[in-house]
Amino acid sequence: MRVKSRERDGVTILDLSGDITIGQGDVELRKEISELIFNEKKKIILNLRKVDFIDSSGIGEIVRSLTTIQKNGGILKLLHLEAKVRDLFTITRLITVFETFENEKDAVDSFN
Amino acid sequence: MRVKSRERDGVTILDLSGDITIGQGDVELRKEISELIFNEKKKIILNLRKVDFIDSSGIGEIVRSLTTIQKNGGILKLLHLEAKVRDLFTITRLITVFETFENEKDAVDSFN
Amino acid sequence: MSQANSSPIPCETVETLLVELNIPSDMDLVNMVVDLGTSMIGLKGFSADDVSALRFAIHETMVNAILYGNKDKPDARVNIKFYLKGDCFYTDIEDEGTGFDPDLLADPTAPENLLNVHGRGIFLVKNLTEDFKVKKLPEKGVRVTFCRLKRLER
Amino acid sequence: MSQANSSPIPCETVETLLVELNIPSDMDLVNMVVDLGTSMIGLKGFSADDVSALRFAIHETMVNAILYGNKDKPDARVNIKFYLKGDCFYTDIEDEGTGFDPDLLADPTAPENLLNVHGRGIFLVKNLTEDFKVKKLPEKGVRVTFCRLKRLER
Ligand SMILES: Nc1ncnc2c1ncn2[C@@H]1O[C@H](COP(=O)(O)OP(=O)(O)O)[C@@H](O)[C@H]1O
Ligand SMILES: Nc1ncnc2c1ncn2[C@@H]1O[C@H](COP(=O)(O)OP(=O)(O)O)[C@@H](O)[C@H]1O
Repeated sequence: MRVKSRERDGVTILDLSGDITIGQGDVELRKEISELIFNEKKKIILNLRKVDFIDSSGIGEIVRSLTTIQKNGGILKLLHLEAKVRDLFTITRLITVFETFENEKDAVDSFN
Repeated sequence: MRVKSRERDGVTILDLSGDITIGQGDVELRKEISELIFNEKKKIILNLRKVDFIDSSGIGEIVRSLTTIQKNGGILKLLHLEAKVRDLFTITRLITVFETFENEKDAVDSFN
Repeated sequence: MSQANSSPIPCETVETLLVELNIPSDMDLVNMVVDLGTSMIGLKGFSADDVSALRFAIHETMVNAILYGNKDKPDARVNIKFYLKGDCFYTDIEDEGTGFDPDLLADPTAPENLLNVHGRGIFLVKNLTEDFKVKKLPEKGVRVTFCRLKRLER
Repeated sequence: MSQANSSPIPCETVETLLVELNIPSDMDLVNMVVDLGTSMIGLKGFSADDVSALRFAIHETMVNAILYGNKDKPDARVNIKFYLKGDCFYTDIEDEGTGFDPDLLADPTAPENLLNVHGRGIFLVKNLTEDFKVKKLPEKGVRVTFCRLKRLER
Protein backbone atom coordinates (compact mmCIF):
# COMPACT_ATOMS: atom_id res chain seq x y z
CA MET A 1 0.00 0.00 0.00
CA ARG A 2 1.07 3.57 -0.62
CA VAL A 3 -0.24 6.60 1.30
CA LYS A 4 -0.12 10.18 0.09
CA SER A 5 -1.18 12.86 2.55
CA ARG A 6 -2.50 16.24 1.44
CA GLU A 7 -4.54 19.14 2.86
CA ARG A 8 -7.67 20.74 1.43
CA ASP A 9 -9.50 23.55 3.25
CA GLY A 10 -8.13 22.46 6.61
CA VAL A 11 -9.00 18.79 6.05
CA THR A 12 -6.29 16.12 5.79
CA ILE A 13 -6.89 13.67 2.96
CA LEU A 14 -4.97 10.37 2.87
CA ASP A 15 -4.97 8.90 -0.63
CA LEU A 16 -4.48 5.16 -0.16
CA SER A 17 -3.55 2.95 -3.08
CA GLY A 18 -2.72 -0.70 -3.70
CA ASP A 19 -3.63 -3.51 -1.30
CA ILE A 20 -4.50 -3.04 2.38
CA THR A 21 -3.87 -6.49 3.77
CA ILE A 22 -2.31 -8.23 6.72
CA GLY A 23 1.35 -7.25 6.97
CA GLN A 24 1.26 -4.90 4.01
CA GLY A 25 -0.79 -1.82 4.45
CA ASP A 26 -2.30 -2.28 7.88
CA VAL A 27 0.94 -1.30 9.64
CA GLU A 28 1.60 1.69 7.36
CA LEU A 29 -1.92 2.98 7.90
CA ARG A 30 -1.55 2.75 11.68
CA LYS A 31 1.72 4.73 11.53
CA GLU A 32 0.19 7.37 9.31
CA ILE A 33 -2.78 7.87 11.64
CA SER A 34 -0.48 8.14 14.71
CA GLU A 35 1.44 10.83 12.95
CA LEU A 36 -1.68 12.84 12.13
CA ILE A 37 -2.80 12.61 15.75
CA PHE A 38 0.66 13.66 16.93
CA ASN A 39 0.39 16.68 14.63
CA GLU A 40 -3.05 17.47 16.06
CA LYS A 41 -4.93 16.92 12.82
CA LYS A 42 -8.63 16.49 13.66
CA LYS A 43 -10.41 16.40 10.29
CA ILE A 44 -9.34 13.35 8.32
CA ILE A 45 -10.56 11.68 5.14
CA LEU A 46 -9.40 8.28 3.88
CA ASN A 47 -9.66 8.22 0.11
CA LEU A 48 -10.02 4.57 -0.91
CA ARG A 49 -10.44 5.17 -4.66
CA LYS A 50 -7.18 3.44 -5.63
CA VAL A 51 -7.42 0.55 -3.19
CA ASP A 52 -7.40 -2.64 -5.27
CA PHE A 53 -7.91 -5.21 -2.54
CA ILE A 54 -8.67 -5.02 1.15
CA ASP A 55 -8.82 -7.98 3.53
CA SER A 56 -10.35 -8.33 7.00
CA SER A 57 -7.14 -7.03 8.61
CA GLY A 58 -7.28 -3.96 6.39
CA ILE A 59 -10.91 -3.40 7.33
CA GLY A 60 -10.00 -3.86 10.99
CA GLU A 61 -7.26 -1.29 10.63
CA ILE A 62 -9.70 1.26 9.21
CA VAL A 63 -11.97 0.60 12.21
CA ARG A 64 -8.98 1.10 14.49
CA SER A 65 -8.23 4.39 12.70
CA LEU A 66 -11.77 5.55 13.41
CA THR A 67 -11.71 4.75 17.11
CA THR A 68 -8.18 6.15 17.61
CA ILE A 69 -9.07 9.40 15.88
CA GLN A 70 -12.35 9.73 17.79
CA LYS A 71 -10.59 9.06 21.12
CA ASN A 72 -8.32 11.99 20.28
CA GLY A 73 -11.19 14.32 19.50
CA GLY A 74 -10.97 14.00 15.72
CA ILE A 75 -13.34 12.92 12.98
CA LEU A 76 -12.71 10.32 10.23
CA LYS A 77 -14.73 10.05 7.04
CA LEU A 78 -14.36 7.74 4.03
CA LEU A 79 -14.24 8.74 0.38
CA HIS A 80 -14.75 6.67 -2.79
CA LEU A 81 -15.67 3.19 -1.59
CA GLU A 82 -15.57 1.26 -4.82
CA ALA A 83 -18.29 -1.42 -5.26
CA LYS A 84 -16.36 -4.41 -3.87
CA VAL A 85 -15.09 -2.51 -0.84
CA ARG A 86 -18.57 -1.10 -0.21
CA ASP A 87 -19.98 -4.66 -0.24
CA LEU A 88 -17.56 -5.66 2.53
CA PHE A 89 -18.55 -2.63 4.61
CA THR A 90 -22.22 -3.39 4.00
CA ILE A 91 -22.04 -7.07 4.96
CA THR A 92 -20.16 -6.23 8.16
CA ARG A 93 -22.56 -3.32 8.85
CA LEU A 94 -19.58 -1.01 9.17
CA ILE A 95 -21.34 1.18 6.66
CA THR A 96 -23.51 2.25 9.62
CA VAL A 97 -20.58 3.60 11.63
CA PHE A 98 -18.72 5.46 8.90
CA GLU A 99 -19.75 8.59 7.09
CA THR A 100 -18.96 7.91 3.42
CA PHE A 101 -18.81 10.15 0.34
CA GLU A 102 -18.51 9.67 -3.37
CA ASN A 103 -17.39 13.23 -4.06
CA GLU A 104 -14.33 14.84 -2.54
CA LYS A 105 -15.73 18.38 -2.33
CA ASP A 106 -18.82 17.15 -0.50
CA ALA A 107 -16.63 15.22 1.93
CA VAL A 108 -14.44 18.24 2.65
CA ASP A 109 -17.40 20.63 2.94
CA SER A 110 -19.14 18.29 5.39
CA PHE A 111 -16.53 19.18 8.01
CA ASN A 112 -17.49 22.89 7.98
CA MET B 1 2.06 -11.80 -29.79
CA ARG B 2 1.40 -8.68 -31.81
CA VAL B 3 2.93 -7.91 -35.22
CA LYS B 4 3.23 -4.47 -36.76
CA SER B 5 4.46 -4.30 -40.35
CA ARG B 6 6.17 -1.21 -41.79
CA GLU B 7 8.43 -0.28 -44.72
CA ARG B 8 11.77 1.54 -44.63
CA ASP B 9 13.82 2.17 -47.79
CA GLY B 10 12.22 -0.78 -49.59
CA VAL B 11 12.71 -3.15 -46.65
CA THR B 12 9.76 -4.65 -44.73
CA ILE B 13 10.22 -4.57 -40.97
CA LEU B 14 7.98 -6.71 -38.76
CA ASP B 15 7.96 -5.41 -35.20
CA LEU B 16 7.08 -8.40 -33.02
CA SER B 17 6.03 -7.91 -29.41
CA GLY B 18 4.84 -10.07 -26.52
CA ASP B 19 5.39 -13.83 -26.34
CA ILE B 20 6.15 -16.07 -29.30
CA THR B 21 5.13 -19.47 -28.02
CA ILE B 22 3.28 -22.58 -29.06
CA GLY B 23 -0.25 -21.68 -30.05
CA GLN B 24 0.19 -17.99 -29.48
CA GLY B 25 2.55 -16.23 -31.80
CA ASP B 26 3.85 -19.04 -33.94
CA VAL B 27 0.67 -19.20 -36.01
CA GLU B 28 0.40 -15.40 -36.41
CA LEU B 29 4.03 -15.19 -37.54
CA ARG B 30 3.48 -17.89 -40.17
CA LYS B 31 0.44 -16.04 -41.53
CA GLU B 32 2.30 -12.74 -41.64
CA ILE B 33 5.21 -14.27 -43.56
CA SER B 34 2.86 -15.94 -46.09
CA GLU B 35 1.28 -12.59 -46.71
CA LEU B 36 4.62 -10.88 -47.32
CA ILE B 37 5.56 -13.63 -49.78
CA PHE B 38 2.19 -13.32 -51.51
CA ASN B 39 2.86 -9.58 -51.86
CA GLU B 40 6.31 -10.33 -53.32
CA LYS B 41 8.24 -8.71 -50.49
CA LYS B 42 11.84 -9.96 -50.67
CA LYS B 43 13.72 -7.92 -48.06
CA ILE B 44 12.43 -8.69 -44.59
CA ILE B 45 13.59 -7.87 -41.07
CA LEU B 46 12.13 -9.36 -37.89
CA ASN B 47 12.52 -6.85 -35.08
CA LEU B 48 12.57 -8.87 -31.84
CA ARG B 49 13.18 -5.91 -29.47
CA LYS B 50 9.81 -6.19 -27.73
CA VAL B 51 9.63 -9.97 -27.54
CA ASP B 52 9.37 -10.89 -23.85
CA PHE B 53 9.52 -14.65 -24.08
CA ILE B 54 10.16 -17.10 -26.90
CA ASP B 55 9.91 -20.88 -26.62
CA SER B 56 11.25 -23.66 -28.85
CA SER B 57 8.14 -23.48 -31.05
CA GLY B 58 8.68 -19.76 -31.51
CA ILE B 59 12.31 -20.35 -32.42
CA GLY B 60 11.21 -23.09 -34.82
CA GLU B 61 8.77 -20.69 -36.42
CA ILE B 62 11.51 -18.12 -37.02
CA VAL B 63 13.58 -20.86 -38.67
CA ARG B 64 10.57 -21.75 -40.81
CA SER B 65 10.24 -18.07 -41.75
CA LEU B 66 13.87 -18.05 -42.91
CA THR B 67 13.57 -21.15 -45.07
CA THR B 68 10.19 -20.12 -46.55
CA ILE B 69 11.48 -16.67 -47.44
CA GLN B 70 14.69 -18.06 -48.94
CA LYS B 71 12.76 -20.62 -51.00
CA ASN B 72 10.83 -17.70 -52.46
CA GLY B 73 13.95 -15.76 -53.36
CA GLY B 74 13.84 -13.40 -50.38
CA ILE B 75 16.20 -12.56 -47.53
CA LEU B 76 15.39 -12.52 -43.79
CA LYS B 77 17.50 -10.75 -41.19
CA LEU B 78 16.99 -10.35 -37.43
CA LEU B 79 17.12 -7.13 -35.45
CA HIS B 80 17.55 -6.52 -31.70
CA LEU B 81 18.08 -9.96 -30.19
CA GLU B 82 17.90 -9.17 -26.50
CA ALA B 83 20.35 -11.09 -24.25
CA LYS B 84 18.07 -14.00 -23.31
CA VAL B 85 16.87 -14.56 -26.89
CA ARG B 86 20.45 -14.32 -28.15
CA ASP B 87 21.48 -17.02 -25.66
CA LEU B 88 18.88 -19.40 -27.10
CA PHE B 89 20.09 -18.70 -30.65
CA THR B 90 23.69 -19.20 -29.53
CA ILE B 91 23.09 -22.50 -27.74
CA THR B 92 21.17 -23.89 -30.72
CA ARG B 93 23.85 -22.49 -33.13
CA LEU B 94 21.10 -20.72 -35.03
CA ILE B 95 23.18 -17.60 -34.61
CA THR B 96 25.32 -19.03 -37.41
CA VAL B 97 22.47 -19.16 -39.93
CA PHE B 98 20.90 -15.75 -39.26
CA GLU B 99 22.33 -12.36 -40.03
CA THR B 100 21.60 -10.26 -36.90
CA PHE B 101 21.81 -6.53 -36.19
CA GLU B 102 21.61 -4.32 -33.16
CA ASN B 103 20.87 -1.16 -35.12
CA GLU B 104 17.93 -0.73 -37.45
CA LYS B 105 19.68 1.56 -39.94
CA ASP B 106 22.57 -0.88 -40.31
CA ALA B 107 20.09 -3.71 -40.87
CA VAL B 108 18.20 -1.79 -43.54
CA ASP B 109 21.38 -0.56 -45.27
CA SER B 110 22.79 -4.09 -45.40
CA PHE B 111 20.17 -4.99 -48.03
CA ASN B 112 21.53 -2.38 -50.47
CA MET C 1 -26.96 -13.77 8.12
CA SER C 2 -24.81 -16.40 6.46
CA GLN C 3 -25.95 -18.92 3.90
CA ALA C 4 -23.69 -21.61 5.36
CA ASN C 5 -25.32 -24.95 6.14
CA SER C 6 -28.70 -23.62 5.02
CA SER C 7 -30.71 -24.98 2.09
CA PRO C 8 -28.86 -27.46 -0.13
CA ILE C 9 -27.13 -25.71 -2.98
CA PRO C 10 -27.76 -26.94 -6.50
CA CYS C 11 -24.32 -28.25 -7.24
CA GLU C 12 -23.98 -31.69 -5.64
CA THR C 13 -22.90 -33.35 -8.85
CA VAL C 14 -19.74 -34.99 -10.11
CA GLU C 15 -16.52 -33.48 -8.79
CA THR C 16 -13.89 -32.32 -11.29
CA LEU C 17 -10.52 -31.66 -9.70
CA LEU C 18 -8.92 -28.61 -11.25
CA VAL C 19 -5.76 -27.88 -9.32
CA GLU C 20 -4.21 -29.27 -6.17
CA LEU C 21 -1.41 -27.37 -4.50
CA ASN C 22 0.80 -28.00 -1.50
CA ILE C 23 2.90 -25.22 0.00
CA PRO C 24 4.85 -24.35 3.15
CA SER C 25 3.46 -21.80 5.62
CA ASP C 26 4.89 -18.74 3.95
CA MET C 27 2.78 -15.59 3.76
CA ASP C 28 4.69 -14.62 0.61
CA LEU C 29 2.99 -17.52 -1.19
CA VAL C 30 -0.57 -16.52 -0.35
CA ASN C 31 -0.83 -14.21 -3.34
CA MET C 32 0.25 -16.96 -5.71
CA VAL C 33 -2.40 -19.32 -4.45
CA VAL C 34 -5.00 -16.57 -4.72
CA ASP C 35 -3.89 -15.76 -8.26
CA LEU C 36 -3.97 -19.41 -9.26
CA GLY C 37 -7.47 -19.87 -7.85
CA THR C 38 -8.87 -16.70 -9.37
CA SER C 39 -7.31 -17.47 -12.76
CA MET C 40 -8.94 -20.91 -12.66
CA ILE C 41 -12.33 -19.48 -11.83
CA GLY C 42 -11.95 -16.89 -14.59
CA LEU C 43 -11.04 -19.61 -17.09
CA LYS C 44 -14.15 -21.54 -16.09
CA GLY C 45 -16.43 -18.71 -17.15
CA PHE C 46 -17.34 -17.22 -13.77
CA SER C 47 -18.01 -13.48 -13.58
CA ALA C 48 -15.79 -10.72 -12.25
CA ASP C 49 -17.96 -10.59 -9.09
CA ASP C 50 -17.41 -14.30 -8.51
CA VAL C 51 -13.68 -13.86 -9.04
CA SER C 52 -13.46 -11.04 -6.51
CA ALA C 53 -15.55 -12.87 -3.91
CA LEU C 54 -13.28 -15.90 -4.22
CA ARG C 55 -10.17 -13.73 -4.20
CA PHE C 56 -11.28 -12.50 -0.78
CA ALA C 57 -12.33 -15.93 0.50
CA ILE C 58 -9.17 -17.73 -0.62
CA HIS C 59 -6.96 -14.96 0.78
CA GLU C 60 -8.66 -14.95 4.21
CA THR C 61 -8.71 -18.72 4.53
CA MET C 62 -5.07 -19.05 3.46
CA VAL C 63 -3.97 -16.41 5.99
CA ASN C 64 -5.93 -18.19 8.76
CA ALA C 65 -4.48 -21.59 7.78
CA ILE C 66 -0.94 -20.21 8.08
CA LEU C 67 -1.44 -18.05 11.19
CA TYR C 68 -3.96 -19.99 13.29
CA GLY C 69 -3.81 -23.51 11.84
CA ASN C 70 -0.07 -23.82 11.33
CA LYS C 71 0.83 -21.12 13.87
CA ASP C 72 3.28 -19.62 11.39
CA LYS C 73 5.60 -22.66 11.59
CA PRO C 74 7.31 -22.53 8.18
CA ASP C 75 7.61 -26.34 7.93
CA ALA C 76 3.90 -26.94 8.41
CA ARG C 77 2.17 -27.40 5.05
CA VAL C 78 -1.01 -26.06 3.57
CA ASN C 79 -2.81 -28.17 0.98
CA ILE C 80 -5.19 -26.45 -1.40
CA LYS C 81 -7.67 -27.98 -3.84
CA PHE C 82 -9.74 -26.18 -6.42
CA TYR C 83 -12.51 -28.25 -8.00
CA LEU C 84 -15.82 -27.89 -9.76
CA LYS C 85 -19.17 -29.47 -9.00
CA GLY C 86 -21.45 -28.34 -11.77
CA ASP C 87 -21.72 -24.58 -11.48
CA CYS C 88 -20.01 -24.45 -8.09
CA PHE C 89 -16.34 -23.61 -7.77
CA TYR C 90 -15.06 -25.38 -4.63
CA THR C 91 -12.00 -24.60 -2.57
CA ASP C 92 -10.55 -26.88 0.14
CA ILE C 93 -7.77 -25.48 2.31
CA GLU C 94 -6.13 -27.89 4.74
CA ASP C 95 -3.74 -26.96 7.53
CA GLU C 96 -2.01 -29.02 10.25
CA GLY C 97 -3.83 -27.41 13.18
CA THR C 98 -6.59 -28.58 15.48
CA GLY C 99 -9.39 -26.56 13.90
CA PHE C 100 -12.19 -24.46 15.31
CA ASP C 101 -15.94 -24.29 15.41
CA PRO C 102 -17.14 -21.52 13.10
CA ASP C 103 -20.56 -21.52 14.81
CA LEU C 104 -18.97 -20.39 18.06
CA LEU C 105 -17.38 -17.24 16.65
CA ALA C 106 -18.76 -13.94 17.87
CA ASP C 107 -21.03 -12.06 15.47
CA PRO C 108 -18.99 -9.06 14.29
CA THR C 109 -22.18 -7.17 13.42
CA ALA C 110 -23.49 -7.26 17.00
CA PRO C 111 -23.39 -3.71 18.45
CA GLU C 112 -20.82 -4.64 21.10
CA ASN C 113 -18.48 -6.08 18.42
CA LEU C 114 -19.01 -3.60 15.64
CA LEU C 115 -15.89 -1.59 16.45
CA ASN C 116 -13.63 -4.58 17.10
CA VAL C 117 -10.43 -4.68 15.09
CA HIS C 118 -10.61 -8.46 14.56
CA GLY C 119 -13.16 -11.16 13.87
CA ARG C 120 -14.59 -10.34 10.44
CA GLY C 121 -12.65 -12.78 8.24
CA ILE C 122 -14.71 -15.94 8.45
CA PHE C 123 -17.94 -14.00 8.75
CA LEU C 124 -17.22 -12.36 5.39
CA VAL C 125 -16.08 -15.60 3.77
CA LYS C 126 -19.34 -17.26 4.85
CA ASN C 127 -21.31 -14.40 3.36
CA LEU C 128 -19.46 -14.37 0.05
CA THR C 129 -19.60 -18.14 -0.46
CA GLU C 130 -21.88 -21.12 0.00
CA ASP C 131 -21.43 -24.39 1.84
CA PHE C 132 -18.77 -23.17 4.31
CA LYS C 133 -17.52 -26.13 6.38
CA VAL C 134 -14.72 -26.91 8.82
CA LYS C 135 -13.83 -30.60 9.15
CA LYS C 136 -11.24 -32.34 11.31
CA LEU C 137 -9.23 -34.76 9.19
CA PRO C 138 -8.86 -38.40 10.32
CA GLU C 139 -5.06 -38.35 10.56
CA LYS C 140 -4.23 -34.80 11.57
CA GLY C 141 -5.18 -31.33 10.51
CA VAL C 142 -8.26 -29.49 9.43
CA ARG C 143 -10.01 -28.83 6.16
CA VAL C 144 -11.93 -25.62 5.50
CA THR C 145 -14.25 -25.88 2.48
CA PHE C 146 -16.33 -23.31 0.68
CA CYS C 147 -17.77 -22.91 -2.77
CA ARG C 148 -19.10 -20.18 -4.97
CA LEU C 149 -22.15 -20.78 -7.12
CA LYS C 150 -21.99 -19.00 -10.46
CA ARG C 151 -23.87 -15.68 -10.14
CA LEU C 152 -25.29 -13.48 -12.84
CA GLU C 153 -23.22 -10.37 -13.47
CA ARG C 154 -24.84 -7.42 -11.72
CA MET D 1 27.11 -29.92 -25.25
CA SER D 2 24.80 -30.46 -22.30
CA GLN D 3 25.81 -30.62 -18.67
CA ALA D 4 23.29 -33.35 -17.97
CA ASN D 5 24.55 -36.52 -16.31
CA SER D 6 28.09 -35.12 -16.25
CA SER D 7 30.09 -34.39 -13.09
CA PRO D 8 28.07 -34.55 -9.87
CA ILE D 9 26.58 -31.17 -9.03
CA PRO D 10 27.21 -29.70 -5.60
CA CYS D 11 23.68 -29.81 -4.29
CA GLU D 12 22.94 -33.36 -3.15
CA THR D 13 21.81 -32.26 0.28
CA VAL D 14 18.55 -32.31 2.18
CA GLU D 15 15.45 -31.81 0.04
CA THR D 16 13.03 -28.99 0.98
CA LEU D 17 9.71 -29.28 -0.77
CA LEU D 18 8.45 -25.85 -1.78
CA VAL D 19 5.32 -26.33 -3.81
CA GLU D 20 3.52 -29.33 -5.25
CA LEU D 21 0.88 -28.81 -7.86
CA ASN D 22 -1.50 -31.09 -9.73
CA ILE D 23 -3.35 -29.86 -12.80
CA PRO D 24 -5.32 -31.18 -15.78
CA SER D 25 -3.80 -31.14 -19.27
CA ASP D 26 -4.84 -27.65 -20.19
CA MET D 27 -2.42 -25.43 -22.10
CA ASP D 28 -4.10 -22.39 -20.52
CA LEU D 29 -2.64 -23.45 -17.17
CA VAL D 30 0.97 -23.64 -18.33
CA ASN D 31 1.58 -19.96 -17.69
CA MET D 32 0.31 -20.23 -14.12
CA VAL D 33 2.67 -23.08 -13.34
CA VAL D 34 5.54 -21.16 -14.92
CA ASP D 35 4.66 -18.04 -12.91
CA LEU D 36 4.39 -20.02 -9.70
CA GLY D 37 7.78 -21.66 -10.28
CA THR D 38 9.54 -18.46 -11.25
CA SER D 39 8.03 -16.55 -8.31
CA MET D 40 9.30 -19.28 -5.98
CA ILE D 41 12.79 -19.14 -7.43
CA GLY D 42 12.79 -15.34 -7.20
CA LEU D 43 11.71 -15.53 -3.54
CA LYS D 44 14.55 -17.93 -2.85
CA GLY D 45 17.16 -15.38 -3.89
CA PHE D 46 18.08 -16.69 -7.33
CA SER D 47 19.14 -14.17 -9.99
CA ALA D 48 17.14 -12.84 -12.93
CA ASP D 49 19.19 -15.11 -15.23
CA ASP D 50 18.25 -18.13 -13.16
CA VAL D 51 14.60 -17.10 -13.24
CA SER D 52 14.57 -16.74 -17.00
CA ALA D 53 16.37 -20.04 -17.58
CA LEU D 54 13.83 -21.81 -15.39
CA ARG D 55 10.94 -19.95 -17.00
CA PHE D 56 12.04 -21.48 -20.29
CA ALA D 57 12.70 -24.96 -18.85
CA ILE D 58 9.42 -25.19 -16.94
CA HIS D 59 7.43 -23.91 -19.94
CA GLU D 60 9.00 -26.40 -22.38
CA THR D 61 8.66 -29.36 -20.07
CA MET D 62 5.04 -28.52 -19.22
CA VAL D 63 4.13 -28.21 -22.89
CA ASN D 64 5.79 -31.57 -23.63
CA ALA D 65 4.03 -33.25 -20.68
CA ILE D 66 0.65 -32.09 -21.98
CA LEU D 67 1.26 -32.68 -25.70
CA TYR D 68 3.48 -35.77 -25.81
CA GLY D 69 3.04 -37.34 -22.37
CA ASN D 70 -0.70 -36.83 -21.94
CA LYS D 71 -1.43 -36.52 -25.67
CA ASP D 72 -3.62 -33.47 -24.96
CA LYS D 73 -6.24 -35.60 -23.15
CA PRO D 74 -7.79 -33.02 -20.78
CA ASP D 75 -8.45 -35.58 -18.03
CA ALA D 76 -4.84 -36.72 -17.85
CA ARG D 77 -3.06 -34.95 -15.00
CA VAL D 78 0.30 -33.28 -14.69
CA ASN D 79 1.98 -33.23 -11.29
CA ILE D 80 4.61 -30.61 -10.62
CA LYS D 81 7.01 -30.31 -7.69
CA PHE D 82 9.35 -27.46 -6.94
CA TYR D 83 11.96 -28.15 -4.26
CA LEU D 84 15.34 -27.01 -3.09
CA LYS D 85 18.48 -29.02 -2.42
CA GLY D 86 20.98 -26.54 -1.07
CA ASP D 87 21.62 -24.03 -3.83
CA CYS D 88 19.79 -26.08 -6.47
CA PHE D 89 16.21 -25.31 -7.43
CA TYR D 90 14.65 -28.60 -8.57
CA THR D 91 11.60 -29.14 -10.74
CA ASP D 92 9.83 -32.50 -11.23
CA ILE D 93 7.13 -32.68 -13.89
CA GLU D 94 5.16 -35.92 -14.11
CA ASP D 95 2.77 -36.89 -16.86
CA GLU D 96 0.76 -40.07 -17.53
CA GLY D 97 2.61 -41.06 -20.69
CA THR D 98 5.16 -43.76 -21.47
CA GLY D 99 8.19 -41.49 -21.58
CA PHE D 100 11.13 -41.19 -23.91
CA ASP D 101 14.89 -41.53 -23.92
CA PRO D 102 16.43 -38.05 -24.08
CA ASP D 103 19.77 -39.54 -25.17
CA LEU D 104 18.20 -40.79 -28.41
CA LEU D 105 16.98 -37.38 -29.57
CA ALA D 106 18.65 -35.95 -32.66
CA ASP D 107 21.19 -33.19 -32.08
CA PRO D 108 19.51 -30.01 -33.33
CA THR D 109 22.91 -28.35 -33.84
CA ALA D 110 24.07 -30.99 -36.36
CA PRO D 111 24.28 -29.40 -39.83
CA GLU D 112 21.52 -31.62 -41.26
CA ASN D 113 19.15 -30.60 -38.42
CA LEU D 114 20.05 -26.96 -38.05
CA LEU D 115 17.10 -25.75 -40.14
CA ASN D 116 14.53 -28.14 -38.66
CA VAL D 117 11.42 -26.52 -37.25
CA HIS D 118 11.23 -28.92 -34.28
CA GLY D 119 13.51 -30.66 -31.85
CA ARG D 120 15.15 -27.87 -29.85
CA GLY D 121 13.06 -27.96 -26.64
CA ILE D 122 14.76 -30.60 -24.57
CA PHE D 123 18.16 -29.71 -25.97
CA LEU D 124 17.74 -26.17 -24.66
CA VAL D 125 16.34 -27.31 -21.30
CA LYS D 126 19.38 -29.58 -20.84
CA ASN D 127 21.67 -26.68 -21.61
CA LEU D 128 19.97 -24.23 -19.27
CA THR D 129 19.74 -26.63 -16.33
CA GLU D 130 21.68 -29.35 -14.55
CA ASP D 131 20.84 -32.91 -13.71
CA PHE D 132 18.22 -33.45 -16.47
CA LYS D 133 16.61 -36.88 -16.01
CA VAL D 134 13.65 -38.82 -17.38
CA LYS D 135 12.37 -41.63 -15.15
CA LYS D 136 9.54 -44.11 -15.66
CA LEU D 137 7.39 -44.25 -12.55
CA PRO D 138 6.62 -47.60 -10.91
CA GLU D 139 2.81 -47.35 -11.29
CA LYS D 140 2.31 -45.38 -14.47
CA GLY D 141 3.64 -42.23 -16.01
CA VAL D 142 6.95 -40.49 -16.35
CA ARG D 143 8.87 -37.95 -14.33
CA VAL D 144 11.13 -35.36 -15.95
CA THR D 145 13.52 -33.72 -13.47
CA PHE D 146 15.93 -30.84 -13.80
CA CYS D 147 17.51 -28.33 -11.49
CA ARG D 148 19.19 -25.00 -11.69
CA LEU D 149 22.25 -24.28 -9.58
CA LYS D 150 22.38 -20.69 -8.35
CA ARG D 151 24.58 -18.69 -10.75
CA LEU D 152 26.34 -15.43 -10.19
CA GLU D 153 24.63 -12.50 -11.91
CA ARG D 154 26.49 -11.75 -15.12
N1 LIG E 1 -7.51 -22.48 10.13
C1 LIG E 1 -7.82 -22.17 11.41
N2 LIG E 1 -7.37 -22.93 12.43
C2 LIG E 1 -7.67 -22.64 13.71
N3 LIG E 1 -8.41 -21.58 14.08
C3 LIG E 1 -8.89 -20.77 13.12
C4 LIG E 1 -8.62 -21.01 11.75
N4 LIG E 1 -9.25 -20.04 11.03
C5 LIG E 1 -9.85 -19.24 11.93
N5 LIG E 1 -9.64 -19.66 13.18
C6 LIG E 1 -10.17 -19.06 14.42
O1 LIG E 1 -11.27 -18.26 14.09
C7 LIG E 1 -11.10 -16.95 14.60
C8 LIG E 1 -11.77 -15.92 13.70
O2 LIG E 1 -11.09 -15.79 12.48
P1 LIG E 1 -11.44 -14.59 11.53
O3 LIG E 1 -12.91 -14.50 11.38
O4 LIG E 1 -10.62 -14.74 10.29
O5 LIG E 1 -11.00 -13.29 12.33
P2 LIG E 1 -9.58 -12.82 12.86
O6 LIG E 1 -8.54 -13.47 12.03
O7 LIG E 1 -9.63 -11.35 12.68
O8 LIG E 1 -9.53 -13.25 14.30
C9 LIG E 1 -9.60 -16.77 14.69
O9 LIG E 1 -9.26 -15.80 15.65
C10 LIG E 1 -9.16 -18.16 15.09
O10 LIG E 1 -9.28 -18.35 16.46
N1 LIG F 1 6.84 -35.77 -21.66
C1 LIG F 1 7.13 -36.45 -22.80
N2 LIG F 1 6.57 -37.65 -23.03
C2 LIG F 1 6.84 -38.34 -24.16
N3 LIG F 1 7.68 -37.89 -25.11
C3 LIG F 1 8.27 -36.71 -24.95
C4 LIG F 1 8.04 -35.91 -23.79
N4 LIG F 1 8.78 -34.79 -23.90
C5 LIG F 1 9.44 -34.88 -25.07
N5 LIG F 1 9.15 -36.03 -25.71
C6 LIG F 1 9.68 -36.47 -27.01
O1 LIG F 1 10.88 -35.78 -27.26
C7 LIG F 1 10.82 -35.15 -28.54
C8 LIG F 1 11.64 -33.88 -28.55
O2 LIG F 1 10.99 -32.87 -27.77
P1 LIG F 1 11.50 -31.39 -27.91
O3 LIG F 1 12.98 -31.36 -27.77
O4 LIG F 1 10.73 -30.57 -26.91
O5 LIG F 1 11.18 -30.94 -29.37
P2 LIG F 1 9.80 -30.83 -30.15
O6 LIG F 1 8.73 -30.64 -29.11
O7 LIG F 1 10.01 -29.64 -31.00
O8 LIG F 1 9.68 -32.10 -30.91
C9 LIG F 1 9.34 -34.94 -28.81
O9 LIG F 1 9.09 -34.86 -30.17
C10 LIG F 1 8.74 -36.18 -28.17
O10 LIG F 1 8.80 -37.28 -29.04
